[in-house]
Amino acid sequence: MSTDTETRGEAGRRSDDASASRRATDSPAESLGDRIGAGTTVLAVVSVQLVAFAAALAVGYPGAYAGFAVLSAAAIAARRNRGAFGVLAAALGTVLLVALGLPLLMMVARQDPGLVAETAADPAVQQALYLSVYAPLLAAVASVALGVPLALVLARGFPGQQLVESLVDLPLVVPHSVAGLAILFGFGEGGAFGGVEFTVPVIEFTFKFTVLQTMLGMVLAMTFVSAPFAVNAAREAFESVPTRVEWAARTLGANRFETFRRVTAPLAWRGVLTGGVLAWARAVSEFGAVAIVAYSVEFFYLPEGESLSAQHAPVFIYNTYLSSGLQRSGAVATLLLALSALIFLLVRTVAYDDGGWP
Amino acid sequence: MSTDTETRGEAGRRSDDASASRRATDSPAESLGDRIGAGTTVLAVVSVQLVAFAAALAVGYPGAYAGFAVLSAAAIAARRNRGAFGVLAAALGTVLLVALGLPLLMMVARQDPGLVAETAADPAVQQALYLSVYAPLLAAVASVALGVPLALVLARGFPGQQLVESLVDLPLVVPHSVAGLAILFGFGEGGAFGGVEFTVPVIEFTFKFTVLQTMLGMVLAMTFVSAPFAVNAAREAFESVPTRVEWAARTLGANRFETFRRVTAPLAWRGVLTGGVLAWARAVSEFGAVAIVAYSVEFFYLPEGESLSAQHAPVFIYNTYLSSGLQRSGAVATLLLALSALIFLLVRTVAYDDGGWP
Amino acid sequence: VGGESSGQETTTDGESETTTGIGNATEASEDAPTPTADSATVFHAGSLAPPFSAAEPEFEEKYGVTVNREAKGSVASTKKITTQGRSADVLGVSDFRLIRDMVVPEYGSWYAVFATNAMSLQYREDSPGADEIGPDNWWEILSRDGVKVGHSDPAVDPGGYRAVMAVQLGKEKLDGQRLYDRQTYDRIRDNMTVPTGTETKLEGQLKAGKLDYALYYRSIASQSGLPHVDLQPHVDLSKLNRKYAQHYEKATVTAGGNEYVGAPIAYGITVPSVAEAPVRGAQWVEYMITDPGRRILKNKGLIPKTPAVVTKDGDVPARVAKHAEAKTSVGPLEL
Amino acid sequence: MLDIDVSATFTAEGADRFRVAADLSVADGETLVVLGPSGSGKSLLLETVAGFHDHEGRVALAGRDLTDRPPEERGLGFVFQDYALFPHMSVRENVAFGGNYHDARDPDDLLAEFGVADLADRYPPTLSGGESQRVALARALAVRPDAFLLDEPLSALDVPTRQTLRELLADVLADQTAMYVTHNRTTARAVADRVAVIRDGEIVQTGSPEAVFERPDTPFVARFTGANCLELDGGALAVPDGRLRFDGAGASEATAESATHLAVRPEHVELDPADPDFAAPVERVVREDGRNRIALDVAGQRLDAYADADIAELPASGRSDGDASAAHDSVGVALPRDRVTTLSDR
Amino acid sequence: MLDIDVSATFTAEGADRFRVAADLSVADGETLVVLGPSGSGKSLLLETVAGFHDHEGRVALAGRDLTDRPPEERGLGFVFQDYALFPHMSVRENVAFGGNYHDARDPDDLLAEFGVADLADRYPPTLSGGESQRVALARALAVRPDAFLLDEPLSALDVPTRQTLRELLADVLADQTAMYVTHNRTTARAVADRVAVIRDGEIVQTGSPEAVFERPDTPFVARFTGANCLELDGGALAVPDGRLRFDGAGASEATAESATHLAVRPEHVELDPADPDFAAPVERVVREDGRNRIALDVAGQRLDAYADADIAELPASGRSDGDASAAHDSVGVALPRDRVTTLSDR
Ligand SMILES: Nc1ncnc2c1ncn2[C@@H]1O[C@H](COP(=O)(O)OP(=O)(O)OP(=O)(O)O)[C@@H](O)[C@H]1O
Ligand SMILES: Nc1ncnc2c1ncn2[C@@H]1O[C@H](COP(=O)(O)OP(=O)(O)OP(=O)(O)O)[C@@H](O)[C@H]1O
Ligand SMILES: [Mg+2]
Ligand SMILES: [Mg+2]
Repeated sequence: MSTDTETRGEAGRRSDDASASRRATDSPAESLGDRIGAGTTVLAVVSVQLVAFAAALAVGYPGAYAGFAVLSAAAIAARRNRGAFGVLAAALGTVLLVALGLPLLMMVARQDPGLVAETAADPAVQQALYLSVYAPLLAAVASVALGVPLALVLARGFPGQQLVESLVDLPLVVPHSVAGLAILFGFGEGGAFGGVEFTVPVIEFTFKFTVLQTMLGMVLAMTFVSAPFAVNAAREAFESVPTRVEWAARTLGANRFETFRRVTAPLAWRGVLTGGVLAWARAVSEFGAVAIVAYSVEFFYLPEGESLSAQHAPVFIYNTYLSSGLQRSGAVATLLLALSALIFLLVRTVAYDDGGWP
Repeated sequence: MSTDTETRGEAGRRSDDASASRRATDSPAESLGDRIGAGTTVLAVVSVQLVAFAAALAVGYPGAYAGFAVLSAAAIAARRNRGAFGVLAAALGTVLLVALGLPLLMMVARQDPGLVAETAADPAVQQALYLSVYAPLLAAVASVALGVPLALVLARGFPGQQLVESLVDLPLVVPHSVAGLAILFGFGEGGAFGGVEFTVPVIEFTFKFTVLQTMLGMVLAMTFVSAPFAVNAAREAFESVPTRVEWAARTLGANRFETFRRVTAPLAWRGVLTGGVLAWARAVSEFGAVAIVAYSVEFFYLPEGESLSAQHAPVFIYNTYLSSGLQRSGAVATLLLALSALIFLLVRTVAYDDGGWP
Repeated sequence: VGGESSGQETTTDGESETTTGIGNATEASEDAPTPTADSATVFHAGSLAPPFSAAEPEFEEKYGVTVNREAKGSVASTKKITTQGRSADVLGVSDFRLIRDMVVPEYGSWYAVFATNAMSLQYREDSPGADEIGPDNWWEILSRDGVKVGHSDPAVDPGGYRAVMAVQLGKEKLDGQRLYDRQTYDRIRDNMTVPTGTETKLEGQLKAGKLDYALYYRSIASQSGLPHVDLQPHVDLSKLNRKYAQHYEKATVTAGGNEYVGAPIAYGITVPSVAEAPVRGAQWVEYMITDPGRRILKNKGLIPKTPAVVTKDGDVPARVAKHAEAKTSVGPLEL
Repeated sequence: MLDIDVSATFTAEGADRFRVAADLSVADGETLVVLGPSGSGKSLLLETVAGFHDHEGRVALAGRDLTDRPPEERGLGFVFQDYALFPHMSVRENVAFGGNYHDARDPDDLLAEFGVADLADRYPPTLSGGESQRVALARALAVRPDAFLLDEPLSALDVPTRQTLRELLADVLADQTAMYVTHNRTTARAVADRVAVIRDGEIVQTGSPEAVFERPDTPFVARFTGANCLELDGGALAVPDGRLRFDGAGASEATAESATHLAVRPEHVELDPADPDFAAPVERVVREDGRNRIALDVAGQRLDAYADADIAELPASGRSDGDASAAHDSVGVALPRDRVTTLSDR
Repeated sequence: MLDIDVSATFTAEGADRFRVAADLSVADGETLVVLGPSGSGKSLLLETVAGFHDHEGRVALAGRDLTDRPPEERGLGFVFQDYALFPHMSVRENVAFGGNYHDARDPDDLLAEFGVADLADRYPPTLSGGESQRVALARALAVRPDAFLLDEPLSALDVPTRQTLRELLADVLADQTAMYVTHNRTTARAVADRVAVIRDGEIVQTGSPEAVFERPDTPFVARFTGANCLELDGGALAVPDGRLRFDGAGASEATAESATHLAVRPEHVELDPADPDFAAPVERVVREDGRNRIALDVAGQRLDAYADADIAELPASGRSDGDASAAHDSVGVALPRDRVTTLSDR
């Protein structure tokens, strides 16, 4: 017999930090329910939804599917005993899910699987996709590596903090093409560092700071548009680490850095990772700034073990659209979507599940 | 005599929720220090930085300013007794700040104040800026209104949640122009709801669901690209509300909805607001999707009290760039930046400072 | 050669021997110092993307060079060079006047007019009136209530003002004939909307059902897989001769603070003076104005100008000059 | 009458499954004290009764089945162990919260009653533990629930405040149905009509305070309620100078043969009596409020007793200086037969 | 020797500024118990000494000035009131944490000593309050700090565990310098070498446990340490049948004229003596561990006393049924002059 259950409480009630409590909720109702049963239910629900969508598409009323999705979400919430409010929340939430998912779903449904497969086999497409995972990764790493210290400083608080926070958020509103120009003028030939050369003495390696059409420029442009997400997420994560727990580390002999390394960082890493993923995703989608700063770049393509030149996927898709039309560019976009969805799922399931600490 | 101080602890040590603790840190060191003193210090630091930047620009080495900024941040951290680790964090954080701020600063510095003033007086510019505050606001409101229920459902947890979370994040990686097309195909004439008409019986008002060139389409496109930020931020906020506090409300007679209204929502609202601001900012910057779905739209322009047609600022800026060149488009971009910075500062200082609850 | 040179039919000219006196020394000295340039950058208009992308592999094969193409609107592509400080080895735009007015003399000294295009009307099988439409009644269908005809933004895209011009020209008399009257014109104008900045997005909007008809270049229309109506030379801006040029001049469009006067569509191409591999650039231009290029242009719905026309002044590379005639005007258009 | 017959299982990574099961009923107006070591499942039990966890079985109040009702319709007032105050509301707003859903008492009256009237405009994050606890109590009382669930409502209070509140609470609970979780035996005895002892999620003994404290069923209950619990060897207690038998002692239910332990509360152990059972060395003397707790060493087992005598008058030289230095002088001990319970270790 | 002379101010919205000031020193090997009501600033004081808050003045340990040192270099072991365990580390890892920076004790030994060896692989979020507290203690002890700061280290424990740990801790602290915050008087007396009473952020009395408990300086200290504190009227106590004078009573420092209160511990109040000072009605009888606390009504003021007698043997009819029903029978009372302290309310 089940009562009014707030699953969240079951496993997370003792957690003294938000993230611990959050994770604990990942196995809701499983305490009493059957883990395998939950998996089957998920599969069943997903299949039913897909079938319903296919049916709606087939009869030509994809809009009808939206209604179905909302109703079924409400029904599931009702079955899971979430009360009227829970049912309403599920229904409204599904409206948004539909608004976000339906366009993508319909786009994917429109694709010709043969063409998608053929496109996937095209080395140029593979290179673009590779670059579009790789360069955003560099940007995300840069955002996190530099954003974490900034987030830490912001989480600690200082006078005039609002100014800095607003500055951090400013790149968010900069139109993408303006962002590209700003970077070009800011760091390009005439701007700061433009053409500055560093020479590493021993190996006689000279590094010239050029942004135009270089990997450096692409990563810089991506970092510019995506770093605010990394900083904001990391700041929230650091703020939710309980002060007293950090203090405890200090009294046990850990200095600031050690406390950060062994306590603050491990407690905040999920938030930081979320920020990194957001930054990565934002960088993947960037077209305007990248198209201006680094329309195509030379980079080292691991699968072939050589340097070659390719375009960031959004740019590549745009070009494909111009030269080969909607069908083919849609296929590339579908591949990009699928790849990203896979990466999201991987990050969410593998990386967030570190066992032990609940 | 001051010791090794962790300002965060002073005011926030008793907070049982993360956001309370966060806000409490907004007045760091003020418990012992002088509030007025802090304000003066902020002003002094800002002025010094601006003078240094102007000097660096004047001698033609804007890059030198970056070095100055990093060094001065480190020096301030050292003076505030943050230890070696604090100094390092401040220095690294400033590197990112420079990377984000320098391009914008240089862009602004490049502008001719006269032209900016003249541009600001142009009604077309005013209309574009108005639209670019207003439409993103609608999109942010939609994202929050629908995203909050979804976030709530996600925060409570359910089997298969990773799938839904990945779906929510997916729009983040969709290249902007692909996003525009996806919306056209998803909600356009041939897609779901395309051309569906609702008629409100009594007032005989017929609403036709059209997305191309309409405010509805613009808001839909903006919502598509920005809702994930609102959902993610709101989810984190809801997850950080302590379960037991919600339970307490239930035992006092509040049902699920009342508990949400009086406890969960007030405790999470800062996170939700942050999400709304992020979503707003993201919508302001959107060019690709808007340019396809709603290149120019008819909307009610309050200052003149009439309906007129205008373009979203990024589109307007790009067009100005093409038709009138860099100078003039730069002036519009500067105005957009200034307006956004103002809005950010307002939100951060006014809205986040609600007195009472520390 | 004066401004009065004859207006030829675009496709029938056979003289390709006109080589103006540009020293062979130039050619030699240009070729020699950059034998190692193994890549070339091409900025070009969106409507040149299909032919240029088709040409790219063959060209790369032939010259052993990597071509990086950057497609963007014509104006945007030009501005990359003039305001963003970018360098490209080739710049190809859908209106040579962009090069004439913005690139010369600061960023280049010459250009070639190498192709024309025509305006055409694309639609979906299920567009209203799609089953009736043809070259002789398209205006009647476009003037019906509730038909949505899209074109790109005249303020920022040549394709945009050309679409408006095409519709304007229908009401103008040529040889005493006009296609439709002023009322029809007004009704068509009312049905016309600007759903995008550059023409490249129109096709998607049409396919998504948000437009019933789209007015853009035949080169795009013929590649898209959707049906289209080829408009008559009366309105399609394709005829690069005096008679039609004078007719086309009757159309004027004011947009974005500029006034555009009707003229035949004439694609321009150049090797900017900021090119890093000017020889590669010249090779590309040469390729596009010689047979292999012309064949590709034709395949992709463009109309190659044979021979291409180059400016009389400027450092026209020899390998280009030898395949083109040097003039100071094409038809009525001043070079 | 609050009828409870529930069982629930809790899982967390890194922990074994924890199971709580209880079959209890609390009569109208009765206060049932749930006593148990930390980690025994007291909080989980209360939360289950309040409707926050999935469970099997049923919960009924005054014949009304609550099992399928949401927490807000159960009419149970809950004071949480960690207070769970609303951090965004002032203290007064916290107490007034339930007023929107119930006919409630005046917040200011209540706050005054609990001695925190001056905190009415403060916000919970700056309250100290004891202040918070009083506000939490006032908040739960404000809505006049049908029954109370109190999870250590006095744990964070300083002693004088706790004494005051304990009495206040005893008055309030006098005719209220309540479950009251505590580890504090003094509080338990002050407020309990009945006591249930919980161990590892299971109720091991219920009964009147007298019964549980004086006649524990098991060595665990004996030890937990603060009685001395000494192992027997073949039914006899090894003492320094021999063995003592307790055949038929006290209210023992264990026969002499099966008895493995004996229990006797420290306050019943007689020191220096006229007729001692044996003499044992003093191990340690701890000064408690107004008296001394004397730890004796009975053939290797520890036996606690109270001595009222002032420190100076102690038979042994042990002093309450917090020092571990033991005082090894012996003292005579008597274990009154009617106070001793023999137990068998199940 | 831990020398402390600090003052610090704390502000929060909605609250008044709170100021903590203390001038104390703790001798080597001495345990200073800081006693005070909840919200009096005990935790803030400890945190200030540990170096977590800006302050004026100085802190020195064994002559070493700590004022400008960061917390990790102060050599002070801290047990936090809310445990502050590392939620992402197992219990064993928590205890082993300090081992990276100090020559530390074996975590498993320590856990065994604190009776939580079986939790070694669990993670803190699933521990109960008492379990957490033991782990926190073990963690602080592991690094063998030069001095200890203990903030209510036993508050969440059940009584048997607390008793065990209190003794363990008394042993550990026997020759350690420590500041020990508690509200628990029993614990205070068990571990204290010296006691400091704090009120509203200020130290109001320090002294040996005897001095503070038996000879409080102020009515506040008297009340807080659990003594009866009765108001005097012109130097005399109003009793049911007249007025009592206490000229030169006990160790009073207040002259008869200036005295406004008298203090006497409940355990020193004699009930039913041969020679009673007066008779007073019994208000309430509360059963505490092994004895009864009797509340008497002395002309409107409350006087507590202990009666060892079993419930049935009480002179009054009050029974420990947790009921508020008062027992109005009178009982004779004597206030031994040498146990009474007269105070003046400053
Ligand atoms: N989510 C969970 N999964 C598994 N075990 C849990 C969970 N939450 C708590 N526990 C365990 O359940 C047991 C009972 O916890 P509970 O909070 O009910 O104890 P308690 O009796 O209230 O203790 P205390 O007196 O210390 O508050 C503890 O041992 C705890 O470790
Ligand atoms: N940031 C703050 N600003 C203002 N006052 C505060 C702040 N933090 C705590 N206080 C107040 O300071 C006082 C002392 O708090 P502290 O935590 O030191 O009390 P305590 O003696 O440890 O109490 P307890 O025994 O309940 O733990 C309390 O009244 C509290 O309300
Ligand atoms: Mg508990
Ligand atoms: Mg405290």
